[in-house]
Amino acid sequence: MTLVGNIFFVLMAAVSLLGAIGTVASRNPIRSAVGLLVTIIGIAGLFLELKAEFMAAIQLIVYAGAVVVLFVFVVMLLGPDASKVPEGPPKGWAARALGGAAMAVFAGIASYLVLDSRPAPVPFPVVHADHGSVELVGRELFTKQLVPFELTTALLIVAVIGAIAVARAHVEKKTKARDERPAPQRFFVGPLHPRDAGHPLPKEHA
Amino acid sequence: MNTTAGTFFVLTPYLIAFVLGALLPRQKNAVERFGLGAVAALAVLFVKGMWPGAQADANPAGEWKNLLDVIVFLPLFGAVAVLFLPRQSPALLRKFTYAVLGVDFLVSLGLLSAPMTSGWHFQHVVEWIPSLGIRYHVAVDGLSFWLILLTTLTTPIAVHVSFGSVQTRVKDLCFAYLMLHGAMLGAFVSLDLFLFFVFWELLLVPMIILIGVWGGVEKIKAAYKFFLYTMTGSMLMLAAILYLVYTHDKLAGYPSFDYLALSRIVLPERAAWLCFLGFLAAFAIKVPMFPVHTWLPDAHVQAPTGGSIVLAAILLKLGTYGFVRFCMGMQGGPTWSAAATLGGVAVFGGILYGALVAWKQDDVKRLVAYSSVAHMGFVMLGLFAGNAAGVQGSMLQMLNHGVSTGALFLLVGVIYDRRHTRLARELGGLAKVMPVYAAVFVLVTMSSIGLPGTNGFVGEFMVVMGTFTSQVLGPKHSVSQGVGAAFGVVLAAVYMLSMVQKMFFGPLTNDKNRGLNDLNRRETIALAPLVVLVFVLGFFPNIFLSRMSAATDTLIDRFTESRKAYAGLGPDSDPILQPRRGGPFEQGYPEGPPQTAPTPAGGAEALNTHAGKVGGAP
Amino acid sequence: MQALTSLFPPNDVTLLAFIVLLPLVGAFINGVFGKRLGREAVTLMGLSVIGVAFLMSLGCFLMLHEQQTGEQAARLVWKGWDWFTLDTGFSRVVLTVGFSLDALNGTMALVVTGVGFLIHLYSWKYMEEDPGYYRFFAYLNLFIFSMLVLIFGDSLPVLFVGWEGVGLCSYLLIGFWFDGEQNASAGMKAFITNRIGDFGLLVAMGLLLLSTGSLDWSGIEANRQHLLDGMQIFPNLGWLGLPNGIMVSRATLVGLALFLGCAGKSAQLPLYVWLPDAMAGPTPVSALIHAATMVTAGVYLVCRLSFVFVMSPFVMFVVAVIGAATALFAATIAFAQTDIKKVLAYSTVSQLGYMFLGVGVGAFTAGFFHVITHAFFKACLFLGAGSVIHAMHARIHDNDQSQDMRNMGGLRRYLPYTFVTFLAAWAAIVGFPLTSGFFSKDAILLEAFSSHIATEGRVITGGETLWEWPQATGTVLYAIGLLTAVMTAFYMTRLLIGIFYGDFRGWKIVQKWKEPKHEHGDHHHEHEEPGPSMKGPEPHESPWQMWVPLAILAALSLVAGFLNAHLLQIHWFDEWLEPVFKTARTAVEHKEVAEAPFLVFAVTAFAVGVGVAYWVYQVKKGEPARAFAEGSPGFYKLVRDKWRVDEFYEETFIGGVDLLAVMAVWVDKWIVDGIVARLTAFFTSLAGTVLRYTQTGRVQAYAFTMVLGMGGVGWFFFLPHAAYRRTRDDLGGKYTLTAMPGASYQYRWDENADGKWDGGFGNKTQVAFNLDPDQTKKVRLQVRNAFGLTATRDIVVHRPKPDLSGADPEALKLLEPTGAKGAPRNGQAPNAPKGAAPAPARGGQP
Amino acid sequence: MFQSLGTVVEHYVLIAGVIFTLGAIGFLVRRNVLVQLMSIELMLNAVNLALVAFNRAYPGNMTGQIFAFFIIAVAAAEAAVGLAIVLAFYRLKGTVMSDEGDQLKL
Repeated sequence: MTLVGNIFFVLMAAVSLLGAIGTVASRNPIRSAVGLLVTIIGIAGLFLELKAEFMAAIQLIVYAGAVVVLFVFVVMLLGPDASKVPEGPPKGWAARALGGAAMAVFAGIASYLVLDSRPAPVPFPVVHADHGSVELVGRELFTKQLVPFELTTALLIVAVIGAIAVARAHVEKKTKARDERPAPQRFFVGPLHPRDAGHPLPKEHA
Repeated sequence: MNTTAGTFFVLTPYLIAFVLGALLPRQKNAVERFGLGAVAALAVLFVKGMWPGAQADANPAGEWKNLLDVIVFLPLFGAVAVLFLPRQSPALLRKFTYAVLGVDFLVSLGLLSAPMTSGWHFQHVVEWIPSLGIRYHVAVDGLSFWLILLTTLTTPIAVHVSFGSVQTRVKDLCFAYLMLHGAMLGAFVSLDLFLFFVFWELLLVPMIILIGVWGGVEKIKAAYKFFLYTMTGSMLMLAAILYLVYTHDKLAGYPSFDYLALSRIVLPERAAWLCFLGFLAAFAIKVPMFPVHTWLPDAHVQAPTGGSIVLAAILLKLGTYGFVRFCMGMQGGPTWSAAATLGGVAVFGGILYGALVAWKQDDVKRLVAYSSVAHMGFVMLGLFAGNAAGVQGSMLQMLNHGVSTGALFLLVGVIYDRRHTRLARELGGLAKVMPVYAAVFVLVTMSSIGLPGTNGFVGEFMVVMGTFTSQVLGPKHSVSQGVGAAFGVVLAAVYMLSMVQKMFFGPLTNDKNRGLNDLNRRETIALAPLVVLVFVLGFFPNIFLSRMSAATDTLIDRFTESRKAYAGLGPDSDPILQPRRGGPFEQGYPEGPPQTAPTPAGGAEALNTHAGKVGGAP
Repeated sequence: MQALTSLFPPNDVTLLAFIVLLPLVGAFINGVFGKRLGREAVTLMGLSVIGVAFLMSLGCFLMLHEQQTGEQAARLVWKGWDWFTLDTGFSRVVLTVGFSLDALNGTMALVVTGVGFLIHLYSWKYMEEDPGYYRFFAYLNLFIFSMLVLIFGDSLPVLFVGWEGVGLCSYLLIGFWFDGEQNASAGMKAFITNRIGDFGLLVAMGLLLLSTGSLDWSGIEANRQHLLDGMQIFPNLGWLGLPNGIMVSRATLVGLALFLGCAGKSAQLPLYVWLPDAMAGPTPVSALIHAATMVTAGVYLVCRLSFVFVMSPFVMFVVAVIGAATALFAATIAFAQTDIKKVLAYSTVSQLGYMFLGVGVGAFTAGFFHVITHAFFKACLFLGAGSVIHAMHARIHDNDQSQDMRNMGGLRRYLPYTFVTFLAAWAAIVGFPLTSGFFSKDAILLEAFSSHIATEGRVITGGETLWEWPQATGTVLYAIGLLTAVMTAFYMTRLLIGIFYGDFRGWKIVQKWKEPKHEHGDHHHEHEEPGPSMKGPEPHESPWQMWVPLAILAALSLVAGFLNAHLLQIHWFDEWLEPVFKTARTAVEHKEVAEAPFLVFAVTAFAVGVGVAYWVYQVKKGEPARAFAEGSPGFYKLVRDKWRVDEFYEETFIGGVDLLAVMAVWVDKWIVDGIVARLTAFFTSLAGTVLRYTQTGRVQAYAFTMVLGMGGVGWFFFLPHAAYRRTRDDLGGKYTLTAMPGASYQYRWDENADGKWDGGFGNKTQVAFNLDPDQTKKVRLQVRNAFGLTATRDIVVHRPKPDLSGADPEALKLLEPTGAKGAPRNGQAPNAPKGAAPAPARGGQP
Repeated sequence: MFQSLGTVVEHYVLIAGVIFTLGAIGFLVRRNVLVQLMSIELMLNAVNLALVAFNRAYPGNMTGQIFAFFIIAVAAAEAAVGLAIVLAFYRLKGTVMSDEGDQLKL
């Protein structure tokens, strides 16, 4: 492995770790989103290092391009009020704190065991030049994994429909309101006064 | 091609009889024609079975291996297809359901081409989940053979009856029946325990739909009770199955869910008992046996007529069938040791207690339900007796119970449709206004109480004789339990005749009963095959027994051998695999660790070779 | 006859099948199509099938007679199809639907079809007005079919088909007029009581199959010596002085069970109660089923299985004693009945008792002869009673009233033919000298006195000797029989006088009869010639279809006795049946007695009974009887109420079962369902109630519990675990211990447990060693993980001694080749070591 | 050892473990539902990294990468639905603090 490779690895690892810390630690959700973006880019870089070009591309396109943007949209849509901390003592803080601590301890034990369980690290073997290429992954996806792949498309469609259905609240009320005051159907009368068109009157006409 | 042609030729007489029976009568509608055709085909079947030497003509070589797949999956696909039919046209839905069930019945007649003299028939094995040793393994032998035919005959009858009385949510009804039908057939033909379990659980769904949607006043409660009881047993059985698979993996080096493989395992005492109890729980609840029988009356009383027919005629048989196949066939040691105790439960808790409780019921349907408990007590007793007479009697009694109790539920449904009550005190003197109904009812009652000449007698008699001469039960218990079972015959007459007395005889006191109509055509058509079967089974049981005997003999051999192996095992020794038996009943044995993933194609293959070449180098 | 014989060789007499089949065809056609066929066709169908069946039976009988020469029993056999096979493990019984005919059932078949045909003929007019005419004939034909199956059946199960079949027909015919609550419940009572008997028969079949391994007549007879095996019927009761329980021979159990069946079918104590109630059915039914044929099936069965019954003297004693007791008991009840059919019913019970008395003492021929003669005269009596009822029905359409003796009297003027035939049958039953009843009854009484079952030289296997009859048995039985004969003569004469003599008392039951005048004793004299409006239609003689059968039966009742008139040295019937009872007769011992005194006693009994009855009812016009009834009203009422036996059964047995059933329902609802369903549900809901407090509803709290679980897993990995797996081979003595793997584990062993480790920590995961039988070895294992923590485990391995005392010979066989240490082992042995098992299994089959 | 940085699977697994732990702690500790969702994304990414790394270490087939691919697809779906739920939650409660959403209790 070349020195450039080492530097790249260290850089990307540091970027993704810092991004992760930023995600978790920022007070402002926008900053968290940016941290997430950084982490994703870092991991994409590590993917490149792992000769997984296709995965790196997907990582950037889907995560950076779609998911993080979606997060930013939602944060913007909700505005700063949403993230305001409500008054009163936070509920369940003990559980949260303990849970965080326990998680950290557990991770420590796990990491130690992972590093210690083998006498020597497992080095990467030399692989074919095609490893992780778009062609190979595509062939794999569309032959052996075709059924799960198609099921994924179904899952995505269902998720989209579900997201729309969940996010689109109070639909009935709106349609009912429209039904109560149907628009007049006069087609050949020329430009209508807003009152006749069924729209609320501007202030100056009232 | 050859096998298809062979199947066709075997089916030809029945088809011709069916067509003639369907076309010759005048001024009949399609449904009646179908019923008549079915009766004609049955008649041919009967004649052919009676003909001396007829069975020798059949050619076992020409079996079509996909026959069972068609029988099982036709209704299941039919159920899915029903979902795409318009809800607004019940006539179309009904016709479609009739067509599917009718074709399924006709196809199942193809089973008759096998003489059932040795081994598995129509066996079909396909790897399903190779890494866990799960295979799609279906086959039929003498134990399941008649139960399949009973199913394909009874479900159409139940559906036919339901279409007469149920007018709401017809689409759901069709769906439920078709799915139930397929699942029951699947459970009967599965020889892979995973597959069996899948079908076993699958049939719960349509059944609780049937009870919970078209049931009586307390339908939800009854559906819950049915579901929870059955589910409890199933879960214990699943645990036992998984333990057996685990043991097989340990002993043979590869996992397998296959019946043939798992039945070779002989477990040491404690594990064997736990496994046996797991299986027993599932089957005893389904049968149902004494302390866990209370779901049955509730389910029957609340279920619609068609649901009751299926429940009594087929679903309960799954419990006894499972006991024969999986407890006696796989758990010989504990089954043998427990037989005397369980036989006592079957006699006192089933036959006698069930009869006593039945006697005091005012709701006729509840009475018939408790009579089922008593009858199934006979079936279980015959199995515990463990000799050929007892087991064959039990198998026959399963058919008998399906026919007689199915017919009884149908008849109770007839009066419920007219009067909307099933309380015997509301009825009385019906023989005056409904003579044909009364005649058929008395006939079926006689078959149910085991009058010689009807079907009930042969089964009961064989069971009682088997019990008297049983070596499994031991000299003391065999005689005492035989006497107890024989006394059940008296009590059966008591409760059944009291019911007939209250319903049909005496003066016609209730004015509401004065204008009742006798059996209509739909009901007559539904009853006709059952009534015919009552006598065919009564006078010519050999038609049925001759196709069972090979399977029951093998089963008893297997039972005895595995009991011996179990007795030779110390209390804390390791489990062992019995030696292979060979012979036709080992056909389709899972020979080795299943093949792992099939060879990848194209680029992946290239990658593999490449990786193989360079993989070793660091 | 030659033609018949050549047409039907004795081993394949299809004619038997036709005899049985014909009534079935008649029943089917009449039952299914009868409504559309019309009365004439139904009559033709019903009568012709039975008539032809009678002719065919006659043909068979003659064939049989031709073939039976001397002592050699002839049999005509027809084998139908294999019904089913009972494979019990030590015997394999193929049950064939087959019929056989020998002297016994050939005679019986003649009676059944002959009397059956006459009664069919009689029913033609008797039932003419009934809307259920076709149904009646269908049932009657079905009954004949069942009865023929019963008597022709070549094995017990085939007999059982007929046995229960006649029970069914009896049920259907008793409840023929089912709109009366009583009729239907009488039918049910009959069926259920019969079923109790059938239970006995079923048990007997089971025991016979267990003991002799066969169920057909010849098989049972061939293997009957196994019936002398003992069987313990009671657990060991040392404290009762019965250390070995109660040991009886199987023959006793089989015989008692069989006799329970016979008692049910033939209305013996204690199961006789259904027969009097069965009189609710139409009178021809009473004549055919409940007098002539079906009720004698029990006697037939005892005769048929006589070789089983005589194996156990105790059973024969029970049969005889119960027969005698029933005869006496039923006769007492008949004294006080006023319903003429009831009188005849109790008389039937009493006569059946006679028959059992006869067969019980080993006089099978005499008992069976009484079956034949009784069929003639009792059928004649019942049909005569039917004729009377028919006549009374012309006046009043009320079943109870038209059967009541108190409404009759003087009918001989209106019903001359009926009177004459009734008189003939009366003569037979009361034992008027030289009539059939005289001969048959006399033979039974004589044998009761002189015969008993021999026991010497016969022991139950196991050493106990057979039970012996008490000394005085013969005398007591004879005395009871004679007393019964006197009583029979008395009540039958009372019946005769009540119906046919004196003045007609039936005027008062017309509708306009004025009640007040009814209350005074002798008022009916003044109404011998009432006004035309009150007179109504007179009783009238029946049409020829009804009196011709009566005449034939009457003639037979008078002359049938000469078939076996010992007094005149005619022994035709004895010789005819001799081959059938040859086996059984060897067990019967006779005393030689002079016949003359018995003849005198018999005639005296007849004369006393008839004379007293004549004096009481004809001379004194019933005055002494009334005086007696008023003198001891309680006793009289008790007798009139049939000793209240029905009420007693109601209170004890039926009430007991009823109570049991009510308890069972309660238990089912509250105990079984309570524990299995409700208690479980209660605990589930209790757990739910408690556990729902842990549901805070916050996502992070749930995540926290998840993390706790992960923490547990982490803790598990943090600690080392010195787990091991042992493979053992107790037979070969090879043991291996394998330490279980873990993340970065290192192991060290101490194989001889001397406290010193065999080496440092390393990767050695397995130790293997051999042990001698009954040797114990201790091994220590220590495991160290990545955190430097260690865990130690002491392992003890013990090789057990081979269990050579084991009860299972199979286990011993498995042990033998590997008894010595290190012996070469068979690879196929089930206990092969684990590693070896899969290889042959995989390679074994292609 | 230094020159072989990034050439053994342990390095990647370690990074993945740290990111996963950070995500888990973030999910447990933070109250803002949006940040919690992002933490879930972090965890998923960590898993992906480990999968791809192992696939690189044992390159017999492409299962690891394919699996990561599916995880990405599922994560996208999860993010869409999750954010929609957040929107609905905000409409209902006027806040995105997760401890306000305890309606499930009792």
